[in-house]
Amino acid sequence: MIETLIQLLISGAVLGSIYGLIGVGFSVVHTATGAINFAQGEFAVLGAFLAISLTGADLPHFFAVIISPIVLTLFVVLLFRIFLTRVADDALYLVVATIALSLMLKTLLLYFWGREPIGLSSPFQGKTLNIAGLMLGYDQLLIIAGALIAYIFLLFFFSKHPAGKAMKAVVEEKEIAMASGLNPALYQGVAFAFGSLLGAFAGCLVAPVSMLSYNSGGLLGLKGFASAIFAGLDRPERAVFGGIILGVIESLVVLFVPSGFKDVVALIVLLIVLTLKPEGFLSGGRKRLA
Amino acid sequence: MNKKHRFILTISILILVLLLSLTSCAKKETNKTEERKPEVYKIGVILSLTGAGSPLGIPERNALEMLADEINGKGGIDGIKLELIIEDDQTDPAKASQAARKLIEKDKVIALIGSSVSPCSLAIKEIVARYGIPWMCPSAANAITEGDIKWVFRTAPKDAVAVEALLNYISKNTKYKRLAILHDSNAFGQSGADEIKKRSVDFNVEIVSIEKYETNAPDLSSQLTKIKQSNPDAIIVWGTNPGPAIAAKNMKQLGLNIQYFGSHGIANKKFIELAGDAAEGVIFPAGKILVADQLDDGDPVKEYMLEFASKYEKRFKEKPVTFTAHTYDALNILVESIKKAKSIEPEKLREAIESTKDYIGLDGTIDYSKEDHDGIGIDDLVIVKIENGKWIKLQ
Amino acid sequence: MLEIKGLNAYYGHIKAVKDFSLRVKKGEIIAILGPNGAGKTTLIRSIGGFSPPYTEGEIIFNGKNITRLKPFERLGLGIAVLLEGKRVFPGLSVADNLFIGGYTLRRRKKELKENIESVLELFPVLRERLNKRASVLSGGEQQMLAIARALISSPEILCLDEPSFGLGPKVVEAIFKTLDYLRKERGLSIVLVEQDAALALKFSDYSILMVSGSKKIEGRSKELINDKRLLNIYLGG
Amino acid sequence: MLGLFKKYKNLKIVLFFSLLLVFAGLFLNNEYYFATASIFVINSLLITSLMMVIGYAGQISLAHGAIYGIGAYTSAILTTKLGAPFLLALLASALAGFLVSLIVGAPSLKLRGHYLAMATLGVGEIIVILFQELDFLTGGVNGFVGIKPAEIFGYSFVNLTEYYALVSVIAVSILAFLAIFVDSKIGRALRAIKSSEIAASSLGLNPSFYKLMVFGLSGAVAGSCGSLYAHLDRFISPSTFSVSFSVMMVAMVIVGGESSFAGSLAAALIFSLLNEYVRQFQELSQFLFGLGLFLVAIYMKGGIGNIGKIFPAKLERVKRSEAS
Repeated sequence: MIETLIQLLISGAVLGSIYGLIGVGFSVVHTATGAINFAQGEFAVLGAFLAISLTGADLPHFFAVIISPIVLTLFVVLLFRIFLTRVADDALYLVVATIALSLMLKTLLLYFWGREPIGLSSPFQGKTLNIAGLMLGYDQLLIIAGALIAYIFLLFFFSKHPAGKAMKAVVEEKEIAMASGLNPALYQGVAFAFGSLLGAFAGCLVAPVSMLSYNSGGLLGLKGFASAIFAGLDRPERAVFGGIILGVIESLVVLFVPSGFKDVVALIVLLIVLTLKPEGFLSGGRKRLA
Repeated sequence: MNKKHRFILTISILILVLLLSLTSCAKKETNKTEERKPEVYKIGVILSLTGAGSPLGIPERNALEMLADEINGKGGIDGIKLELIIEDDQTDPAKASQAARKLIEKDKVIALIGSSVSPCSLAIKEIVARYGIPWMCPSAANAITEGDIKWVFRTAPKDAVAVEALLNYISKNTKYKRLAILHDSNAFGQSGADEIKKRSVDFNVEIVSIEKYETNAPDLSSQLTKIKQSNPDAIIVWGTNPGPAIAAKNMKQLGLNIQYFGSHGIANKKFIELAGDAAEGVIFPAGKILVADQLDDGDPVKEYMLEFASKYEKRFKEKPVTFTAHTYDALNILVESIKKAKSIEPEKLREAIESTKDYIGLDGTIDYSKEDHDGIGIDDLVIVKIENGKWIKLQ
Repeated sequence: MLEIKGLNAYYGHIKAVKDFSLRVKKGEIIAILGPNGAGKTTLIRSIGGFSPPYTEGEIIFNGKNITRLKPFERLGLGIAVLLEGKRVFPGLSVADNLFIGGYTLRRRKKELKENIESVLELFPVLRERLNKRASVLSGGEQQMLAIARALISSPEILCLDEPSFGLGPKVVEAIFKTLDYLRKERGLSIVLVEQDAALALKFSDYSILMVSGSKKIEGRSKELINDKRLLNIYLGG
Repeated sequence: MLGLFKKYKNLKIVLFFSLLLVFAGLFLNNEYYFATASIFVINSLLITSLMMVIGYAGQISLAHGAIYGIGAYTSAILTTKLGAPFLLALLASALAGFLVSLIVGAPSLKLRGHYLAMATLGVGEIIVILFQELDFLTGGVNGFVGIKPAEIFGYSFVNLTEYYALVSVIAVSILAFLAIFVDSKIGRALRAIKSSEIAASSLGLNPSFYKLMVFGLSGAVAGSCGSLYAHLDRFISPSTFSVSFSVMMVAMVIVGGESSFAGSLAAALIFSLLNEYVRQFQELSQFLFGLGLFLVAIYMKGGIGNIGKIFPAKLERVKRSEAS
């Protein structure tokens, strides 16, 4: 029993790291624009698919995983420059534009990569670590590591790096930021691109474990959004832990309820947390209107 | 004063709209198909080309287009060409029913084919029953051929048939008694699991745990960990890609070394590609088309299937899957029936379809009768095992 | 150095500022007075380049026409604007608030450091709270932080909208003293919007009274202090 | 009578809408068009009711599709399984929508913005899962088959032309009620609350009560929409009421303009027609729909309903900033 429990905890942590990695992208975009990027899940799938195509062209796994997010980011920067700057100021319209974008991206994914799910061949060949009967695959381990790296990186970025501080400043008080010489559209664009970079990175890490299809973005996006909310949107890096908590809950819940109700329980926990702490479970505690 | 105003206003609007209803009712619908020979035979096709059902819908569409081109290439049916009007229901039943209405009422098609997933087909069923035109259905839910079956003809094996084939194999050819079920929460997975549960008693097996997962879930190890705890002899995974492939990989990674049984939803190369090593030894029911080259030479469908497979591969650069067969047969039967009925009058066409006997198609041998509008029986399925990345026919 | 010529500012159909002209010289403090809705805030927003409003007329700074420049392009030229109400980035630390104030200088690390040092000398209170979140500071401290932040980029002109609003008299006194010091020592020009007429007249060189968008009275502050008309407008509306 | 239109400005739009429906009824000539028109009417009502939550209460709900579903399932179960008359089922659907909407709206007392969006999304998701799991009642994932046609005093609305008329009458009455509601005392109170909650509560208005009331009202309307839809297609399944549908509804409200009746109706028209139009393009269907939405979002900022009023809209914003 205890072994099962620990195994479930591990599974939950892996699942949660996936959610969290997608979730940080949401928070980062929200940090600068105040909007939710509904195409985040599609960005993750797009990142994974690009990496798959690159490995298909005989590029080593490692390079594919690095190049794919960069290519995607460039694409998003262009997209933002050409179209989205027009609505960057208005979170509501930006949200609608991302909803539309997710529909269009889905079709493009279907067109270029086909209807069937595809997986990224893993450099570890599905090898498994066996610690006293507990099983943990190397790929899974990599996902958890990726989530932690993202956490540390973002923590550093937002507290130390000038661009991170500027991004926070833009969303906190846009007009003062402008008066301080910051061009909000620039930082909104940067945040958007950065969010998609994180999404693509998440996609690349997830692809070896779970085969993705052009249609997978919706579910990933939903769980990522939940993780971001769980953690509080004002602290982007904490979405990683928001995701892990969500994943662990989902995983453990399976023990007690039929798995059809797994999500119901996870959502109810989320609702309770939101009612107790409206600004997010892990948030800094400062009340602010989202 | 104020209240009076509101009352008057509401009443006037009511009268206005009631007027409308009277005027439009006055125009009686004339929905009779003319008995003259049409210029083309219009066939309405509704498939799930986007959304969760697209892995089914797209090959189904491919098969139809290929067949229609072939027939038209030979000059059509007695000189009259076929025209397919294809609509995408986006795997949403509400859109499927609108598409059905459009095809019947606006495009005046003579018959319908579709849709890919059961909820969409069930939505179409209501419409077809109302307007009365022949409908060939390629999806699996039992409910499609229950109740009023006058207009519906199915070419796919229904859930019950596939489940029966698998359980039959398990109880007769293996010693597994304690089974666990892991299934997709979508219509395909849910009906499959319900059917297994229902029939388990007949086949003398015990279902020790049932777990489900959301379509596109990225990881299934928590469900499998729970299944492991119930200590089953074997597991049945009922779903379409990628879920079953993720399950196979997760099982390997969790060290859950029990026999893996699948559904006909994994009867495609994709599953082997996705699951890799983990696909080895997996056993599942499938249409004969999957292992056409391994059929006995005496099997009447062998030649036909091999020929189809090579044509399909040539045109679409991929192997045909079980679903391609469903719509291919549907259109073929329809064409045969038009020839036979020498009419496109719905009732006559329907009777012609109903009288289909010993039709040899890609799904197997199809027979319809007044009581039975399910063409495919348990004999038309084979049990297949994956060995060295290849399908091996077991029965 | 700053010159406004015939400025008209609109919100939709409403003309909030009517044909307003102004010249600000180096080291001068100009106070804009007037009742609520007189168009003072609109004027400051126009100088800062914030929209709304939609504006007509010209704003010229050191010989350069800046009327169509974006707000963030104006700071680099030497115009710092503190808008009404919003003072600090509440979620950032005091140090980060200052850092954002000097964001345009971030590549010139030495200069930035010196500027921050000199500003902290002006407001020693802030030095003690460098690592605190700005939201936990008192109102007066927040106002000081706001001014400090605006000064880091060493502007030539500082525009403030109601710096005394909601603050205690002692704090206000201290803030105005600092402003006066800045003008004398560094030759900073200041445009000040202020409700508290007595206070504004005391500290400024030149004052303008606005009523419903236009100039009503203007003159040297020392002379205006005893002007009866001013009192009438404030009391009688 | 004219005074009435002056007082309740949105009534003019409703009148125009009903004329449009009559006009359409005269020209449409087959049941497919009538079904499309009925779906347009239902969507109009649905989007308008969500617009009330967003535009008048300043809240967001991503559970609107689920509440629409609650109405549909309530009506289906009552008429088909229990043999209740249609009108009673319609009322029951409205009531069910109202009650569930209060639950959905409850977090709005504490939450705002994206947090509220997530909370309502969560409730919506739970409701859809219940549709799937309670299969003895709902038919599960495969859907609820064989819903009885709407029947009033023994007359059965099987013919879609007649059903269109029925839907129109019901929808126009509800819309007229909403139009009167938003310009009534309560509606004005709501607008006061939306512009400043603190100011409104100092006037003795209880923001929580009013916000919940709008949620409830909008839920009741969505519930009746569900009932109307259930008896149109006579088949319902959980996937129709999924979160993505709710998201699309919110997008439509934004596209229409946050607090505009005309905008909501126009958005409903675009949504319904675009949906019909793109289906024939097969795999491209979603792309074209997305492209349409994208262009509208980017180039029609302010909402279709507000095109004529871009100036006044700016004006209002200023008044607010001047006041503060």
